[in-house]
Formats: sequence, C-alpha cells, structure tokens
Amino acid sequence: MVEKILKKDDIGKLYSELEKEYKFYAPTKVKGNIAFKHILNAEEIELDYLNSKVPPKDVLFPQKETIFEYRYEGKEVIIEERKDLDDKLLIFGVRPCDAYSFKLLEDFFASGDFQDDIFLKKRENATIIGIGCNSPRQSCFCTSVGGHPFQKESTDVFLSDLGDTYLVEAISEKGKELVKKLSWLADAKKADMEKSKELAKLAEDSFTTKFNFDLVTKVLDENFEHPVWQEISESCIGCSSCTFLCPTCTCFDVIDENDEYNNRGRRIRIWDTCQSCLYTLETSGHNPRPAKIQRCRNRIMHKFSYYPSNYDCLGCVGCGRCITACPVNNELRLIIDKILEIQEKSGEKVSA
Amino acid sequence: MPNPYIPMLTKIKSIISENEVRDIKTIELEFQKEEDYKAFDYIPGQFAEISIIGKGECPIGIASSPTEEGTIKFTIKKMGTVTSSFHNSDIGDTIGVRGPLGNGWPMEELKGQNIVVIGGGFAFSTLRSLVLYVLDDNHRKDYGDITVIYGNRDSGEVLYRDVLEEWEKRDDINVVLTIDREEEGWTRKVGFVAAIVKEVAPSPDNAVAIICGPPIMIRTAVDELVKIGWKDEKILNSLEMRMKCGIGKCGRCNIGEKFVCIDGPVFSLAELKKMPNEY
Amino acid sequence: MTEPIVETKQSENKEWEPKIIAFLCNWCSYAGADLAGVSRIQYPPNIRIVRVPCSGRINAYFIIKSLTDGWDGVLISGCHPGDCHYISGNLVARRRFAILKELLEFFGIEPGRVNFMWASAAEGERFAVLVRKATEIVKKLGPNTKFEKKW
Amino acid sequence: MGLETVNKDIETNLREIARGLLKDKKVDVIIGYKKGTLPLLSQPIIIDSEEEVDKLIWNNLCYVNLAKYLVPRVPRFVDSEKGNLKVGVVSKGCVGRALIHLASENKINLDEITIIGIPCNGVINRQRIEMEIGEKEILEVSVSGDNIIVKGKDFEKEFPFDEYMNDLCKGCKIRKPPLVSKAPDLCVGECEEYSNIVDDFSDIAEFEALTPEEKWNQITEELSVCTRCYACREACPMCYCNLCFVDQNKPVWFGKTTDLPDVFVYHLIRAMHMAGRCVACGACSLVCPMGIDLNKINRKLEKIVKERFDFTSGLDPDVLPPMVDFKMDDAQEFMLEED
Repeated sequence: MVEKILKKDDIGKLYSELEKEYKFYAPTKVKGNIAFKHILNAEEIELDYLNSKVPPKDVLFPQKETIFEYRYEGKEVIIEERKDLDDKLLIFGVRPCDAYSFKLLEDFFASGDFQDDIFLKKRENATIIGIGCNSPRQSCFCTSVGGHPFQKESTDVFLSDLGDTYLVEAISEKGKELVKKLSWLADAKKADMEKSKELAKLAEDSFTTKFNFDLVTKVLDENFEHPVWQEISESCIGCSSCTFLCPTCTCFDVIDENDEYNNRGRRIRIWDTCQSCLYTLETSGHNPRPAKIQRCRNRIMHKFSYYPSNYDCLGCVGCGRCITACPVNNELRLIIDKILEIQEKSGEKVSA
Repeated sequence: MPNPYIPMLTKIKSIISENEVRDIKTIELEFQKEEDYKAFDYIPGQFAEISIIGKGECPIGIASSPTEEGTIKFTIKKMGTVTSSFHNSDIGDTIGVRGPLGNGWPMEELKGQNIVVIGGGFAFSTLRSLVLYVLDDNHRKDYGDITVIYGNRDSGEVLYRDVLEEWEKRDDINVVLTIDREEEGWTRKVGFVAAIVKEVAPSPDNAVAIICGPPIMIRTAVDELVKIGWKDEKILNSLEMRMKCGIGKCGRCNIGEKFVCIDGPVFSLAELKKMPNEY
Repeated sequence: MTEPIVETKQSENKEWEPKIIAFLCNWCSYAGADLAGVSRIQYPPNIRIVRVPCSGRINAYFIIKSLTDGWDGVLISGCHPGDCHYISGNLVARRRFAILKELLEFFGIEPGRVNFMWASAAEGERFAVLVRKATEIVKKLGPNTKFEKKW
Repeated sequence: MGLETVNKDIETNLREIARGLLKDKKVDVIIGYKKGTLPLLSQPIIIDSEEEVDKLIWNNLCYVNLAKYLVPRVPRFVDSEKGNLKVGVVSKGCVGRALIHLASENKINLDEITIIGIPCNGVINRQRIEMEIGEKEILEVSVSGDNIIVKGKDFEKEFPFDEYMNDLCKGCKIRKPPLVSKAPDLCVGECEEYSNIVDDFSDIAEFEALTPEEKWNQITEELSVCTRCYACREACPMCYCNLCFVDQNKPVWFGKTTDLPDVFVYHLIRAMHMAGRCVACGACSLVCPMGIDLNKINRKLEKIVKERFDFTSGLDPDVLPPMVDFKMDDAQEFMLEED
C-alpha cells in the first residue's frame, strides 16, 4: 500500500492536475443541498459534508440517459451509438456506503446473460476516490449491511479526514497509478495512520442503528403474505423519494424522445420507481401490483429478500437516505422493527 | 460485446389482418443484415422487443417458427401507443428488433412426450410457433401425439386460419377448435375452453400441457387438468408482464425474485405455486 | 416520422417572422377567418389554424404543448360571450384562459406569447385586425427559445 | 405565552376530545399525528381505541395534510362489513379546508367524517432549517417562547419561529377549520366561522413586479433540482386523479425527463390544476426531498382566484369551485381588443 498526506489547502492543486485527464465529479452545494456535479472550479468542492442528497450513482447512472440516438432519412433509420462512454471519470469524495453501492450496481448490471454495456463501460472508466465518514448520522446503518464508515474495498483511493490534512491511501491498481501521478504528495507518517484507525474506531462505535439482516431476510422470505404489510404501507403516500434517493435502486423506464422538426431523436432511459402504480400497469389495464401494500412490500422484499437470493448480498448499503427522505416518516427502521416483531411474536407462540 | 439495448433493423415484408374487427395484425419482418438474422436464433415461446423507432418498444411473442426460414412474424393486437403505431405501419417501414429474449418452451425436454396445447384468443401466437416447430418434418418424430385446443369468443376472432385448416387435414395432430357461443355456419365445438378440456380429457400419461391465454381461461383450464390427474410440473404457462428492457435490468417484471423476461415467460405450474401471487 | 411543421431556422437574409398556432372555434372564429378570406381582407400569413369545436374544447395542454413544441405564439379565438353554439363553452373557457394567462406570466413567459380573442362569424374585419395585432406582439417578443431542449 | 405551552394545551385538549369521541363511539377511527423518529418530522397515525389516544400529538411539525388519506380511503377506513367507517380527522385549518373542498367536489361524504379542530399556529419550514444548519446533523428540535431551538452534537441554534414558519402559514387567515352551517355536527374542537377574508397578498408583490426574464430565471432556478419524484403530487390532498396528466401516454403530452422544459411544464400545469382548489397547506413544499419552494405559486393561485372570482377554497361545501362555474360578466381584460 501507498500512503500519502494531502493538505486541505492543496485540494485545488489536486483538482487542477487531475481535471485535465478526468471529468472531475465532486460533492458541491446545489441550491442548499450537496450533490455530485461536474466541477469546473476547485472552490466549488465541498468535502466537509454529511452525505449528498442524491447519491453519486447519478454520475454513472444519471436520471436521464441516452441509450442511442437515431435519425430518419426517408423511411431509413440510422442508429448512432453513444461515443462519450470512453471519457475518463473521477468521482471524488465518495462516502464508503456510496462507493459500495457502485459495486452493487456493477454486479447487478453485469449479471445474467445480458450486460448493461452503457453502465459497465462508464464504471470501467471511472476512478473512485472515497472519503471516510468521521461522524455517521443516526439514520446510518452501514455496519449492519456489511459496510463500515471507513470501508476502503470499493474505492480506488481512500481519504481519511485528519483535521488539517487527508491521509491518502491507494487501494486498487488504478488508485496506485493515480497516486503515483501526484508525485508532490508527502509521505504519510505512522502517526497519521494511527489517527485514521482511531477515527475509524470512533465512527464505528457511534452507530446507534444496528440490524440483524440475516434474520430480516429469513422473516421476509417466510412472510410474504402477512398483515404487517398493511400496517407498513398504511401511512405511505406513494411518493418516490425513497427510491429516487436510493443509491442501489436501478429501475428505469425506456422512452423515445423525438426532435420531430429535425427528424431525429434519441431513445433514453429515465429512473422509474416501483412506488408508482404505473410501473407495472399493463396496457390491458391489468396491474399486478395495484395497491400501495404490494408496492411497499416490493421495495422491502427487493432489497432484503430478492437481492440476497439472486445476488447473494443485500440490496442496501445502509446510507439512511430513505430514512431521512420519507416525508411521512414511514421509515426503514420502523419497517424493519415491525418485520422483526413477527418473528418475536411467533417465537413467543412456539415457546408458549 | 454489443450494446444489448440497440435493436437490429428490419423491414416489414408483409402485413396480414387476422380477424374480422381488424385489430389484430401479423407482420412479417425481414432483417436488413444477414448476420442479424443468423444471430436471431430462437426457439418457440421466446419473445422479442420490437420497436418503431421514435414511438417506443414493446415485448411481443414470436409467432413464427424457427422452421419457417428467412422470416420472423409477430402478431400484434392494437392496444397502446406502440402497438397502434404498428397497425399504422406500411410495408417497407423500418422496425427495430431486439431478441430473442426469454426462455421459451422447453423443446428439448418435450421430446418423446405427448403435447397438449391449450390456447385462447390472440395469445395463440407462440403456440402457433410451437406446433409448427413440432409438425416440421425434421422434428415430428421426436414428439408424441399432439392435441391442440384453441378457443375464441367468436368465429371472427380465430387467428391463423390457413395453418389451422392445414393442421385439421393432417392425421398426426388432433385439432379442437371452439367458440364461446353458437354461431350459424360453425361446425366445430361450442363452449368455453375449460369445458372442452373436460370433454377432450387429455391423458396425463407421458404428456405436457402448454397453456397460453387470458388469465381466467388459464385458471379454469388448469383446474380441469388438475382434476383429471395432471401434475403441476407438467403444466406449462406463458406469463405476461409489463416490460421495458427485456433483459432483466429495468426491474418491473419481477414476480418475487424471478424476472419474467429472463427467467420466464414460461413457468410450470409448480414453479408458479412457489412464487408470490403478483402477476 | 412527421414532416417538419415549423422550420426552426429561417434563412438569414429574410427578416424573422413568427410562427403562430391559432385555435379557432368552429362556429364563430373559423367562419370569421373564412369571411376575412372571401372578403379579401389581408391578414398576416403567420398563423396556422387548428379548428376546434368550441373554445371550451381548448385544454391548457394544447397551449403549453404548442409552446414547448417551439411555436412562437399561440392565438385562441372563440365566439363572443353569450354567442356560444354550446351556450356556455366559451364562458367556462374564459375562466380557464384567465388563470392560464396570469400563471404563464407569473412563471416568466412573456405575456404576449399567448393571446386570446373573440371574433364572430360576421367579423372578418375584426379577425384580421386582431390577428395583425397578435402577430405584431409576438414579433416584438422574438423567437420562443425557452423550451428548447439540448441536443 | 410561549409556543410550547400553547402546543401542550392544544395537545391535551385534542386527546381529551379524541378520547371522548372514541368512548362515545361517535367515530370508529381517528387519524392524527404521532411523534416522528427524526427531529424534524411527524408521522401520521391511525388509532381506533382509547388506549392509543396518548400517542396523538400536536406540534409545529405536523405538516402532512391528513385529508390525503381519505381520497382514496386507506384500507383501515373501510370495514368489510360496515362499509365506510366514520373517521375523526385531526384538523388544523388547512386540513379542514381540504376536507370541505373535497366534499364540494363530491369526493368525500361529510357525514362519514368528523373534523377535530385545532387552532394551528403554523408549521416549521423544515427544509429551510435543514439548509441553514447545513452539513451538520440535527439531533433535536424544540420550540420555546417564540423560538425554534435546533440542537446537534456540538451546536445549538435558535431560529425565530415567525420567520422560519412555512411561508404559507405566515399570513394564514384560516387557522382553525371552518364551520359548515349545514353540518353543525361535523366539527368538534376549535372551529370558526369565516366571512370576508381580507388578504393583500403583499408577500408575492415583489416577485410579481419582476420582469418576465427575472421571473423565469428565479422559477427555473428553483425547479432545476426537481427529480420528478412527484412527492408534491402525492402529498397534495387535491391530487387524486387516477392518471395524472404527466403519466398519460395516449397521447404523450409532456416529457417525463428532468430536462428543464419538462419539469417546468409539469409544475405549470399542476399549478393550473390547483387553481381554486389549493387549500394552502404547503404540504407540497414541505415534503419535497429537494426542498423546492412551491409556496409562491400557491399564493399566486390563491390571489388570482380571490381577485377574479372572490373565492376562497374549502369554506363551504355547497359553493361550486370557480373552475367548474362561470358568470356572464367575468372579467376579460386580458382579451385582445381592437384599438
């Protein structure tokens, strides 16, 4: 491993050096909220943040994305594939939970017989610089889903905020090369490493939300039909804040957008959400998931039951965005509690 | 690796209006590139995402059989935006095709067994494909007896009259056509599909039932089959779901952990019973 | 694919002329436009007419869709209050137009982009005058570029 | 009297009334608010027994419009045998207005509900507080005197309530649910009769005076972060259409993307559909995950409807809403005329 030290004042220097080679994405303030945007000026970078409102997944899987463009010449159609997929991307200052979400997304889009070329190409060309989470929020629960506020595996380079400086650790081969390029970085001392470890420990101990997801999955598998779902979906108003702000939600809709006056158009994909009744509505009028109860259940089952059985991992990174985003406070922690209650109650019955 | 969202381009070769009310058409497509046709290697029961570029895409079962060389056919009912645009298309228009997708009927497993095909309405397209495949000279010997029970609301709705007439003339296939209500000039059976299934009472011995049709027909026909001793594993259904990508990425066609587009659309009744009732 | 309805690029040496979509009610304004025609009253060729059964048929969608589709102006004309073929279609529509007009303005669309008028079947002259007026207003505003998408 | 005491009194009264209603079987279920698990949130709750009454709360974070749960009715409000249950709705002014307006649109039968009136003193603009605190975690929010006190790990900040109230609440004239003369049993708790509501709409005057270009810039900047999650629509008690215009696809009227023209058109037409119907509860802005402020637009609607048609929504179930009504002499100064 290669450990270096980056002074906080040198972020600008790092930016101007890397910006030439990469499309540089970093957290910045947009209308009061933190979002990952293409940075044009180093001063926009805001590294001292809790977490972004919209997850950085939208850099690689934007809300609206062109699949291909087409143009009409008489009755002939000419399809043009995207050419910008080879741009090198740098996603700077990603929290470990979101970095882990990139891995989940990559696994999902690469699974099965068909690979999502668009996402995978972008992912391949992206370098991720993670940053440790010194103060996890109350709504965070990454340690329960196999994550950690200082988890480094899913990143290429990992930063730890040591106060005035960042400890820079190169994790992957890609990361090592990147750090090599930044030859002006000072070497890290042992004390810096110790401090980083200390911070990691402190952060880990500060978690207030912990779940036993193995148990949750088990209970979910057995209780698809259970009155608790009615209770869970009762106060849900069916807005899609939870899914739109989720770093692992991948559902999309495909539509053709036309520029009719110029005889051209593009087939695009836009985020879609299982919380919308139109998501499954068939043309015939039949809807397999017509009510809120089925839609709420689908979201929870998808993350904590279908994902484990299909991909052998939870479909959640524990960022807590859905918890803070729910406008009616019908949040995940309460839902999980209610699900686990089923188990407790049935356990009581057995012992009685 | 090619981008799986990019369609292969075809042109409409012919359009056949299938029924009296003219809301069902069969379109025949011709690939623009020879290699695309070669790559489009399918079995009966699979589907493809076909699109009018600029209007949108929709999943449609392949109505032609792989044994009909040089062409693929889709039977399309006028329902929504995309299917209506198909109905408004002309010969020579460009159509995008992505596929073949889905698992299709298990043609290998069916070998050596008797096949009972039960269909209703315009869901008969992939069944047409299957029967044509089995009746092909190269394949006929691999399969046992074939019974086809095909029901419709009235005689005007019967699809694929030309092939049905041909089948009726053959002696290696038993074709039972039925309509819901009596009609002047109709010489075949009258009654709902379930009633006809009861009447025909296909034997469950060494046989597989293949069912495709409206949900109510599937349910009643399956009930009849179970009553006369059919096992869940031997009853195959083809499901429908709203789909966008067709390759297991867009998320909407899941029934429990299964995706209809990649794990289906063909499921046995035994499999369906294990899945949540969300279809 | 449909043929281009609006040519977005004008040839450079010609003065820019707005394209205005006009929704005219079948019973009064359309007949008024007709009368203007047969009476040989000149009015600007900038308008493209869509005939609708009644001004009450005009949904706000039509107007906003026209703007997003790139029309430089929208003109709506119906029977005078009290003369509606369907008795009160234009009265219901008038309330709708009032709200839309104010909202469009509040959202920052120039007030003159969308214009409303009444013209009866006998008012060929009035029709021509008002179309001229509307065309001038829109022309002063310049091309409608607010709804252009990036390509 | 400080806010906390006022709220406490309201809460005590509310529980008293709720207990009475359930005890006397005057209602089958009550929908109200419960303490949220996060400091700036409250949670809707449905109770049907006296024991649960103490879960009901009232504070300045009860911003969800509970009328939403009645159109369509959530399953708990319908009994398989008895049919529609009698529902007690904990109502601040705007919830009461929403219920009454929905009755005027024949979406609610007023006989099947009871309005439990609360003298609302405004709700906190939670997004504004979140944004001002910025990238620090808020752990506790309370009100004391005239201030909102926000506490975190290593900070404590006070915000004057009058200023950090949701904008629509600031000039609110209908804080208690309106009394309906033809249904005297409809309301229990604190309700009021309203007539001649005077409002000068001075809060939007500044914006109205801007040039079109400036308005466009401000509005589009506000809407630029919209993710089209439709939380505003889903939280709005008036948005009950089975198929919203943005979702219609035969034909496709408007784009579904987050490009500015599409977002703009969505909000413009939604506003259009709210004319004469908006009850100024502010739920649309308060639920927005991106913190988009739609209050100005709602105020403008209120103003247009008030000035043109002298109508205030949600006061009388028997008055036709302005958009389905007309008068021969409605103002038409906006029409083109010959010079």
